[in-house]
Amino acid sequence: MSAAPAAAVAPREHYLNIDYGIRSWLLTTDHKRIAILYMISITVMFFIGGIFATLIRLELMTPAGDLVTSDTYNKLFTMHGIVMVFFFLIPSVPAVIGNFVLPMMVGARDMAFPKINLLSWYMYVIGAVITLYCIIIGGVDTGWTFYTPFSTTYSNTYVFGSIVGILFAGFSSIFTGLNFIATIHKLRAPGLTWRRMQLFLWSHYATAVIMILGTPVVAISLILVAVERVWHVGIFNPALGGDPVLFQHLFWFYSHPAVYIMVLPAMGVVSELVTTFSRKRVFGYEFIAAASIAIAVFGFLVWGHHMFVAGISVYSALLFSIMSYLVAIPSAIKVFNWTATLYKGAISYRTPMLYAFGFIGLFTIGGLTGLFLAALGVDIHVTDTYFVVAHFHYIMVGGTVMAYLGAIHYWWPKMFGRMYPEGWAKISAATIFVGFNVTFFPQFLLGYVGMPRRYHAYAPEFQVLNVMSTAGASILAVGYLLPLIYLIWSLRYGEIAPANPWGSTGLEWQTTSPPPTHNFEETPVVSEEAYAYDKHPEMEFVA
Amino acid sequence: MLETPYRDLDQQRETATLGMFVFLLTELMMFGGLFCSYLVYRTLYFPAFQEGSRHMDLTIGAVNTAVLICSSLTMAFGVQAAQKGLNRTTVSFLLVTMLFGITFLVLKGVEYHAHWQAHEVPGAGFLAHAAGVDPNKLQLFFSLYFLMTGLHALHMLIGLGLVTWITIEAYKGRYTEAYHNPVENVGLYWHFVDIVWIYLFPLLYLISRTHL
Amino acid sequence: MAEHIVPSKTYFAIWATLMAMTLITTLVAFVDLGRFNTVVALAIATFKASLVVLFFMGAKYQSKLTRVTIICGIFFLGLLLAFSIVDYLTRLLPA
Amino acid sequence: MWTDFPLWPLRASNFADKVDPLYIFLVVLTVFFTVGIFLTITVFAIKYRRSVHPNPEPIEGSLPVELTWSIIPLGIAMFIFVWSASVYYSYGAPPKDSLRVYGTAKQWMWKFQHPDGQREINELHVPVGRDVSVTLISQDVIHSFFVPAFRVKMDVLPNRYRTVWFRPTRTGSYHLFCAEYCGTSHSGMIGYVTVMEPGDYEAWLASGGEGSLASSGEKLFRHFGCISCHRADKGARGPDLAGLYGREIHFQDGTTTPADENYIRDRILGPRQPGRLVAGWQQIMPVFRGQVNEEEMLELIAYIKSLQQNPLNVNPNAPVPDEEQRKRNPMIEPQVVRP
Repeated sequence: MSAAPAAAVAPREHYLNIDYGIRSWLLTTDHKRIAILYMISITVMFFIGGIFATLIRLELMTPAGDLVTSDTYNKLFTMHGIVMVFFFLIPSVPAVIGNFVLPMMVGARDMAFPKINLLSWYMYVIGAVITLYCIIIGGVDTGWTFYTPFSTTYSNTYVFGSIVGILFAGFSSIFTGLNFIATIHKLRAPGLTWRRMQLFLWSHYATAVIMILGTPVVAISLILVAVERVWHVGIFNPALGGDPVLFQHLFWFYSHPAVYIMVLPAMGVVSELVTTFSRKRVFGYEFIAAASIAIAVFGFLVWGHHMFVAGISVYSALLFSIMSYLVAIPSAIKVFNWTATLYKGAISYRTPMLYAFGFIGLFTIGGLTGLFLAALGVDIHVTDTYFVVAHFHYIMVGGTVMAYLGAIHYWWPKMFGRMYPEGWAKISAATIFVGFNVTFFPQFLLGYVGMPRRYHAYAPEFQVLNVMSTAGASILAVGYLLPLIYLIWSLRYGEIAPANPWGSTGLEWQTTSPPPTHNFEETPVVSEEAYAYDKHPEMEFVA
Repeated sequence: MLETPYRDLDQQRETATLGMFVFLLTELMMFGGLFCSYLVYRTLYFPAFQEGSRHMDLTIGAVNTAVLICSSLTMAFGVQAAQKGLNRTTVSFLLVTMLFGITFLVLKGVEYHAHWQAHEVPGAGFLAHAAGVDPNKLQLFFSLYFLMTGLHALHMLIGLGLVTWITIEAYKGRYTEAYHNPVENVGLYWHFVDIVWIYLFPLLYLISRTHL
Repeated sequence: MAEHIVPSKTYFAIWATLMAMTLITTLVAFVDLGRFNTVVALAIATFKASLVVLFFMGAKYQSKLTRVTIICGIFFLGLLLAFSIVDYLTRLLPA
Repeated sequence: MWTDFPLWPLRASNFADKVDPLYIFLVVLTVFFTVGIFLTITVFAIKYRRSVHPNPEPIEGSLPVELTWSIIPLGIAMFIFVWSASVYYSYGAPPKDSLRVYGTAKQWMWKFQHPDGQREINELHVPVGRDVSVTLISQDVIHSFFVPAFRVKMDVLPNRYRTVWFRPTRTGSYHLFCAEYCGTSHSGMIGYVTVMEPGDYEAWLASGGEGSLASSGEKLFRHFGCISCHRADKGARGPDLAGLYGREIHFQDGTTTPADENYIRDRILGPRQPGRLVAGWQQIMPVFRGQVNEEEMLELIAYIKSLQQNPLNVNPNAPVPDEEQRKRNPMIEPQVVRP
């Protein structure tokens, strides 16, 4: 270590140190700062949702509902669902990772509408504050699905407030999607044709399409619930000739595609991780890109598979079932292509890659168990049981959260210019993988044996599996706390990161770490397709 | 007026237009949820919907349709003037547009008031009835009527707010041949709200005027 | 790239057509056409809406991207309506 | 030990034999693909790890490979779809001669009524080996009738009757759960379905009951004054209901509908739309919404159905409702009742 005089080297100016003070953050229009704001807010919401999950698992350790009352339990799972779905999973990858890297990946100086981007974050925060306020003053107990007529007529909790909170979150999601579409269409760097775009962009484009087209429908259906609840003017009340099943149609028109809002961006992340850490072109670029779009479109045609026993007609059930099988194919294609990308690569086991492996494996299980639920005959037995709970946690936690954590580790050096501690990160990745499977695998078994979901007390024969699940949840909790600690630690004590520690060909890495406010010193020009590692042997691992 | 992310004004304008159209898609889908509910209940309870439609004030409905079409015309001229950079002309056309918009809302208010007096507002005070029609299903029609036209009226109010804003900006002379995105985008929004009404009118007022 | 400025004559022509169509649709409602009343009313509404989109909103002069966007919206709205109503129409059929 | 810690639900109905093989097939398929993917990833990750295979080979993809792994999964998916649809189909309409049980669900209990009069709460007794169909309606929110051992689940809606059927194949007592979240005591809305030998079932049937459903319905039929119009004689102002159930009803506008439970319930609760009156009759029947609860409705329907078997069940000499009854019921002066 040579003792270079500190004053001689002026610190390089980048987006983090260009300005200080709370105003410079709260009034920023820099997509990177907004991404950091989002990261902080969704982390808070994630741990709040996590506390609810912990309480749920603790309650379910014994068959008798003896830890909390049944009303409290109902509020716990409702608020766990609302917080995790609307305030963590939907904004997770898009609003944090997408916001941060998407403009850099297209070679732009910022999002197309920077002010709307900031507005999106404020919408999110207002929604989150309203929802948290409702939780504090008494909570809501309708389940995150708000099924009528329970939500409109029978529940005595803060349904209206929660709906208002979710509406704000919905607008935040619409604004994010709007920005993604406009940015990808209009702000691509010279030479960056559609076929040269990184797959992360393709998947975020598909996500944005769903956000734009789906979110308004759930907004109006929740508004209808709120109106019916407050003014008793409504269209779902069966006593007035309304059909409660219509609400389910409108709700799932968004809420099934919402699953793809959660998992498509995660798929985009995995495409980046797999190529970077096997230093190889992706296998079947066009197929993965097309699969993203196919999932977005077909995803809108399968909502009825949530309603096979709810009273829809046999013909419509058949239609939705066959559509659900069709949407499974593009997901399968993606999994096969990622696996094939590893073939004859040069694979290194850095933490983000471990998360990508975890994602592929767990998403495979989650996707295949989806086939059980799309199968009309089997769905009758397993729907509304723990089988469903296990299935969607494999997709959302095993899929989305794994990919989100992988993305955080992967782009951490770019975001903050510091490396995370590799050893700790690997330990926590392994802990999360193990804890996750111990938590949720037993729930598949519970579901087929017949334990219904949303049960506060249950038959004693279900106890063994529930205790296993709770034990797994405690491992999982440790796994989630570790990154929180070491990532914060690394902000100050982490190794200084080079501009491109992974030797990635991604456009977002071709600038300094952390990037300057306008991302690139000069507008990049793209002259080759994505993931051309064979043309760039000079791009080596530095970290 | 060139914002950070853009290379030039053309790129900025094209992006703004795209953004507005994409935003209008979300509006379309939002109304779509209501149109879907309407379609379902109309299919299930067609006679009640026929009866409900006969409770509508056709004159006001038709006049309002004409008023909105006129407002779209003046809005189109306002945008045209802005494209030429004629701020004064823009202001005049926008003012006329607002006048039409307010006329629409006033007439709508008159209609709502008449429904209120006839006890046709859903809720505990709903008393509308007709021979052989389940009052509950009639009430369902009126619920949808108030929800759809109410959401539309809300959009009209937002539209009026936006027009007020661009009128003030145009009055200050902010728009040029090169930069007038806000006028164009507010125009698009205004026309979209007009289109919604173009569908609401036949769906709510014209279901059947001929026979019982 | 300069944008297309639509001539005033076009606007007046569109306006006149829209007004005429409003009158026609109102009058047709009083003629008993059975279930074709609905068909005619919606056809006229769609014609009017198309005129507004194409000329007042300028979709005719906009880029291909804008037109794709509009078609995309109509397509997905159609999916929502179609897949929902399929359920209700087939509930009445024998299983 | 396995009774305390089951990994497989009991198999106690005809559907278990249909659902379980499909389920097992899906499990095998899932294990096959999951193990396949895990193994492939592991093998690749070890074989091509950077330390032994530092120079990646540029492979862009291969159309034949892509087509293979698109078409084969598609084929498998379609195979599952057809199989599962055929299983779903068997859940459809209940067999004609099935034993009929009626039930109402409400926060937070199940009430069942047997045609012969037994009423039970959170318990359902059925004979082994016979087709049983349960017609259900909810008095408040959406519930769901779920018997894991029977592989049977159906949402119970507040606005229409839905019927689920099964053929118990094993005697014993099985869990009945509410599977659609319905509020505070959702997890307490549970009970047992007891499957008995036919002999025991007959004995159980004979043991209790307060008169058959139809006879309770008949009392209601008189109580609400239905009898004063729906009679077989010439002066009747409404159609005779004997043989109504199951018949095609012809409306004035030429359409028809089968007179099932939902039709009868809708007819009692509210007036028909114009043109959809039964051909030959006036719209004079009052609206009974809010006056008949769901259990009474089931009794009324059971009575109307019983007229099927014995059209002479209506006693023409029965006393016509007295003045006080007329006052209590809006029957006599037809009018539209508003909520």
